[in-house]
Amino acid sequence: METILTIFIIFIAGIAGTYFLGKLNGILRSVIFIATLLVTSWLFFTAVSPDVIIEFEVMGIMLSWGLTPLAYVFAIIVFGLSIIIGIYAVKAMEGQRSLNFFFANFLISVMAMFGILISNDLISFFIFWEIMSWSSYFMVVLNHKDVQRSGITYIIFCVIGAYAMMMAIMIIYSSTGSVMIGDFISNFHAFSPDMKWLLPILLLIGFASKAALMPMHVWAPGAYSNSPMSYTALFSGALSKMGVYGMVLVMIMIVQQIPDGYWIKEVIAWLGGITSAIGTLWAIKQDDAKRMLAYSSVAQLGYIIVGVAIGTPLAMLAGLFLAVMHGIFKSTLFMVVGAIERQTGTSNFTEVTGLIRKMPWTFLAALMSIIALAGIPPLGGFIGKWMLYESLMGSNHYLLIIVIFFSSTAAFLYCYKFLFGFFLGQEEKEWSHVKEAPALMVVPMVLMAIFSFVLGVFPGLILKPINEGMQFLGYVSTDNRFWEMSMIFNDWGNQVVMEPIVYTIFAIFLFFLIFLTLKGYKNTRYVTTKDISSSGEIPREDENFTFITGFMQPFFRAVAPVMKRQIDKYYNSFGKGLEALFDFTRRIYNGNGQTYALYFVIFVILLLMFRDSLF
Amino acid sequence: MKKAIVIFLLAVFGFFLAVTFLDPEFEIDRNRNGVKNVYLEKTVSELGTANTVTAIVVNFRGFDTLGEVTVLFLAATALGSILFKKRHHIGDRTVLIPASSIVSAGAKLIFPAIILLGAYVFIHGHLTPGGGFQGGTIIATGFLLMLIAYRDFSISHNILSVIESFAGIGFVVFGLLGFMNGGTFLQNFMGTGVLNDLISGGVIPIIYILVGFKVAAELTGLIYTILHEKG
Amino acid sequence: MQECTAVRSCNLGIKTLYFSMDTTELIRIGVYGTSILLILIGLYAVLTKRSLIKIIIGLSIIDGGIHLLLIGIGYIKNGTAPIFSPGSENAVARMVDPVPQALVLTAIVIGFGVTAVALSLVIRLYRHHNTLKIDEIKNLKW
Amino acid sequence: MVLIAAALYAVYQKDLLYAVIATGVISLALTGLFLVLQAPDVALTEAAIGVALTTIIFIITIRNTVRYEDEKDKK
Amino acid sequence: MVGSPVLLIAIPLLAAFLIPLLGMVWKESVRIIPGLVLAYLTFLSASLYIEVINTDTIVEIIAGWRPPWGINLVFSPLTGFLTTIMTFMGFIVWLYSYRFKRNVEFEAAKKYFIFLMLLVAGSVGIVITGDIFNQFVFIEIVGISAYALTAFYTGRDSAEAAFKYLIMGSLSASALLIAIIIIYSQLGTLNMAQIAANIDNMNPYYRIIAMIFFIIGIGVEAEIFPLNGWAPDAYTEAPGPVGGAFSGIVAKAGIYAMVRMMFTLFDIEGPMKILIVIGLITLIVAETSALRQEKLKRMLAYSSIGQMGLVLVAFGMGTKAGVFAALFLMLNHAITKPMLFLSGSFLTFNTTEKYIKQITGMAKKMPVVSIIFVLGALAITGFPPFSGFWSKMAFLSAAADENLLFIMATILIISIFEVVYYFRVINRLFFFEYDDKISIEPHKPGFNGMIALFVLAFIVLMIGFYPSSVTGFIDLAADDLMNTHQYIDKVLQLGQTIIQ
Repeated sequence: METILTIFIIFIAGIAGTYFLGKLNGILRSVIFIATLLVTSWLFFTAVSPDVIIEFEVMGIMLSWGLTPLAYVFAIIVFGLSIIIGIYAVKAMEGQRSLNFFFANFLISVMAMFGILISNDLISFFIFWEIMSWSSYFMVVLNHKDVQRSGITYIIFCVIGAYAMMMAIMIIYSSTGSVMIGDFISNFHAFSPDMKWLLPILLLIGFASKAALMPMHVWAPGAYSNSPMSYTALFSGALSKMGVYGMVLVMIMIVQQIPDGYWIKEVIAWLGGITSAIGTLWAIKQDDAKRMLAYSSVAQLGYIIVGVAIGTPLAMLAGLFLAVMHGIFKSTLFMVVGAIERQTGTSNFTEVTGLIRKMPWTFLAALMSIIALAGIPPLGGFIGKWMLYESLMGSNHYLLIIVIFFSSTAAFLYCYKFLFGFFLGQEEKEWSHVKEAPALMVVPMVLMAIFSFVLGVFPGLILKPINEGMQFLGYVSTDNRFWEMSMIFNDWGNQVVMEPIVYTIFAIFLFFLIFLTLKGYKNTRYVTTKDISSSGEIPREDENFTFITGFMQPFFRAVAPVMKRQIDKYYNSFGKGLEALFDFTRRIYNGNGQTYALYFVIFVILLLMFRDSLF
Repeated sequence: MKKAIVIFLLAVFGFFLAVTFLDPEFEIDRNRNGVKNVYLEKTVSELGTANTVTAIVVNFRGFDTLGEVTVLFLAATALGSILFKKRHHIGDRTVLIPASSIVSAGAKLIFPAIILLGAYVFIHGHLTPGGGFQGGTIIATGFLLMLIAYRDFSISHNILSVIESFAGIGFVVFGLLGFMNGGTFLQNFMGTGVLNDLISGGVIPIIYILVGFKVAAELTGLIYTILHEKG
Repeated sequence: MQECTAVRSCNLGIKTLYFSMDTTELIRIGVYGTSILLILIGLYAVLTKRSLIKIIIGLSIIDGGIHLLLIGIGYIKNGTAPIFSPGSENAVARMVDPVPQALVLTAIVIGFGVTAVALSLVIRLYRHHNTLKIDEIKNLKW
Repeated sequence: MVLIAAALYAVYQKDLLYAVIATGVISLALTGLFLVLQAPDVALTEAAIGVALTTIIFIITIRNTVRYEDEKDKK
Repeated sequence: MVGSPVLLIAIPLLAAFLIPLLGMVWKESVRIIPGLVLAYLTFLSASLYIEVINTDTIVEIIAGWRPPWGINLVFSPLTGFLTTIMTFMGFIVWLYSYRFKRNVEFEAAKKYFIFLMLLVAGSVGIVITGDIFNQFVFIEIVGISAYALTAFYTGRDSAEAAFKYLIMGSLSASALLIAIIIIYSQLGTLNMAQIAANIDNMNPYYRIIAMIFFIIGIGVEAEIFPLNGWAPDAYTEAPGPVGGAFSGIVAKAGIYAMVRMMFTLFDIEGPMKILIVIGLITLIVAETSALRQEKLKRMLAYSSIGQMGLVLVAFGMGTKAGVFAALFLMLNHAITKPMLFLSGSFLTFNTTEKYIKQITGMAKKMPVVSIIFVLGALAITGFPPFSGFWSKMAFLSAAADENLLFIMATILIISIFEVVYYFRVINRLFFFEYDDKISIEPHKPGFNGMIALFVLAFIVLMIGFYPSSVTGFIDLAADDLMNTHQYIDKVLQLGQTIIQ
């Protein structure tokens, strides 16, 4: 029995068990759910070897499943995240509606992602892609919130991407007779020139719609913020990486072969840069943590796509590394927001303040992930961004550097906003009852935070599989001497030498923290923001002391022209126009039977008229 | 305005129809290789039937006739189902003005004659013009006359449906009998007597008589239903 | 108004009449022209009349026209009815085509069934809408 | 050409009863025409069904519904 | 030889004539007998189909006259395939409506089941007959039973819908008769095979005219664009299961008649522009008008029309792959759309106008039915791993083989609309709160109906997960349709061998 098939069977059994046995008993459901995830990932990491290939035939089309080194990198993300988020979700989701459906659907998504990663042919790739689409769609609308708008938007973009992909796949199949990705890559030079342009563009549309690239990112905020947080962690962490995976394949394998195809690369890179800039701006503007994180992940995916699109070895390394890191810290942040929402009942940080004492561990996780996100050494985000800048500089994309740099510095703003809004600041009376989240939720978050720290310190852990994946993509092997690629390692000589510095930074940080707490315990008087007896005046509403409301208005006045162009406005007006048009066209069917008879005669006469051209 | 458009369209349509049908090229080689000659020959030689149309209707294209009888049956049933009211009471026929005594007396006289004529027509369907349909409709007109003349003249639906069901079943059963004996559905499995004999033509007269009964019953029931319908 | 269509097709008939002068042609053109005119008149009624009963009348007129057309197909020059009488077994050549007659038999009965159903529907509609205007019975649309 | 006249009358007559009777006339003329065209069976059928039954059910329907095509024609 | 194709027609008629008699003595029989008959038909046609696939096409001749003269029934892989689907769907519909809500009145139930049975029988007749006039008769049978079924409920506007249907139906019957007249006057025969054999020495002008009238005559049953004004009304007003029967059985018969006419009768080689154009227009108009519907059944009706257009486009490609895709689409649609209609009429039960907003949050009350509805929606919008995906894939690959990129793009864009309106309904069904102000009173779905739904859902899942279970049959059927000369030879040369 092949291991891959075993994994699938376990998944399907787990889905069925979770759904049906879950109706009997909640504990049983959780146990089956966790067990399925654990067993499958254990099997995957132990027993799946890249050289095993399963082949079978459906409707006369050969399908084949097997694991490639590149897919291995993403599979690490998928399985690692899904286990930890799963443990988190068991606790976080309790008390929500339709839990059986939630957990079963969670497993379906994980299975679909696994299927995408192991499929060597386009048909099964597409099938798993679509399964992923509808399962994630059901998650998006699961909360009964804003269903008809954000849900329909999401499914429209999923379907647009999927159909573009399907059209490309069918053209490939009918012209080469095989749906193997390998055959497609090797036969690509045989296509006609216009096909050489059409096919990659169709495929890229398909992947970009999942990776929330610039013109197709409008679904992301609604979808990310409306689905349950414990799924959004997976959604933004792992599921969007599938789009990145596909884009890596297309950009490296296909676009290389197009004569002057570097235009596509440039366009995609620029789209990525613009996406990151706009995502950051909108993220700063948000007052709801979910939407802020949603926009922020749009921006981060923009970085990753830039790295992938540039395509130099260093850029690819940076892109993949950022992909992993983003998976880790962004899912941590979503989990944090989920915990806060569960404890306080809202995720709006103009209302929630000063949770640092109420939820210290959550604060710790949030702090680490924010640091990683903002790209401050020693955490992982720093290395990734550094390599990205360096690769951009190496390939003379100076304008692009400016855009990226602008957005990543602007990212500090919302990082600060996030931290300050939730944790720091004065404590309000209304949040005095808030407790720390239960351990089952805290442990995964802290675990993830530690991961992002570790990966920052020992990037070699994750760089090894990335390196193998890049060799699979055809880059030269650097046999684990990454410092030859990036000067960051050069300066420190070797990433092992990096550790003491990291330790010192960490120690100083800890000491500072302890110092603050000790000092704080001595003489601090906690007052609400409304009461400032220190000075003798009563504040008006507009000078609320939590500095979140009206946060940096001048900045927005500066960037206002950029923010005004909001792309989904155009989409909305387009859709409305279409619907009005169809409302007009369907009046052909006015209820009058005589008119139908008239159509009859007109049709006869038309056929008789144009008989020569039609037959 | 609308009329003008319609007239114009119809003019075009009629033009096409005219160039199609009024063209002397139209009916050329039909008489060369057609099935009708075969029908005409076989009718006498093998079926021993005088009336070719009957032969065709009942035997050559008997399947059509079966379907057609079914269509009538469906129409009668559909009438009942469409004019279906929750409380389905037989209203007295205020629909029609009460007939004068002349009409009623005349009807009493003519009715048997009409019935006889119809019976004759469909019994001799295979020899002389006419047959099941014609005879059945004639009988139905007879009943119609009585229905109009006498407001209290009523036929029970059950009898009608029994007759028509039996006739239909008989038709299909004869077809299946042919299926058993001759190997094909509606096969003419009886000996065909001499031409122009009343007992000739094998199953054709029998089937045609059944068709006659069925048609008569169906049409009568149909008229009965729609006549008892109050607006 | 249909006269214009009538004139049109009759002109055509006459035109065709010129290059083949024959009684058969005359009969053919008479029969075909009449049936085509019937079809057109019926279509006109169906398309323009507002009363449902008029529309059904139009349908039955179309049916009549088509039956006439079908019979006219089968007719051959001074043929006899396809019924054998004793001693006329050899008259096959002069017999008109029996097949269209059989078809017309079927078609007439079917047409009658359809007409009956249509009329019962009219009664239902009148009961339901209390009118027979087809353009006032438009509850179902779009 | 009785046919055409009857047909036109049937289409143009506002009083549905007359129109129906006109259709009966059409069927009658058709019967004659069928006889001329050597189709006695069809003629019989047309006579029975077209002339008698169809007309009768039309008339019954008219009695059940309205007699005039348009209310304003009611004299 | 398990039986003979003629039994497929004879038995239902016999039963139809028998039911009034038995109804007098045993009232329940009017419900039992049609079910038995339909089950028997399913069994018979399935076994015949197996036999045909294993041995050879059965040409059943009637009244002992060889095909050019008598009427013959052709039971080939293609017709057997369609016949099996139709009879099976008929049985499912009977199973669903075995106890439907007018069963208190005996008369109505009797007539309903007679109509249903004859509807199936007529559709089967349209498919398996080998004679154009006989096809006309069967079309009339289907038509009259369809009018009666449409006008079944006296309460609603059903009579209006039935009247529109009747106008279009009788006009199309006239057109069909004109086509038959032309063909008979030119070739002097009514047998399909002989027409197909002699079609070449027919004057091309008459050939085209006859083809046009055929297209119009059959197009009303096949719901092609300008002629399908009746369809949404009829689907909406007919009882729920009947809507399923229309889309699952009658429309298929119409499509079959049309393609048999195009492929075999007028032996056309290569792509048929007319079918592609008509199909595309039908698809676009229907799907775009479905996008804005407020009534559930009306939306389903438009969607069904759109699918018919898609099938026509697939046939119009004229290649083997195209025919394969078209038959696959027909199969999927024949199974999925009745599923949607049946579950939809469970969801909107006892409401005269079936607004979509009336099923808001119904999933809480009727979970199983809602899940089956969603299954059908996902299947018909072509989401893997359900049945619709494979047929859509087959269609697209066939189009790509012909290099019809424009058509591919159009159809994909149109199916985006399809996805949108189906998912709107799914959202309303599942992801809205149930409030009793707008939502209707849920009721307990009947046992038999649930069985029917489960069977359909099982088939959808089976095709979805293991498409090879049906593709073999479809492949044979496509071969059979493509191979015209084989058809002619089968019918005619069998005629010479028979001694009469």
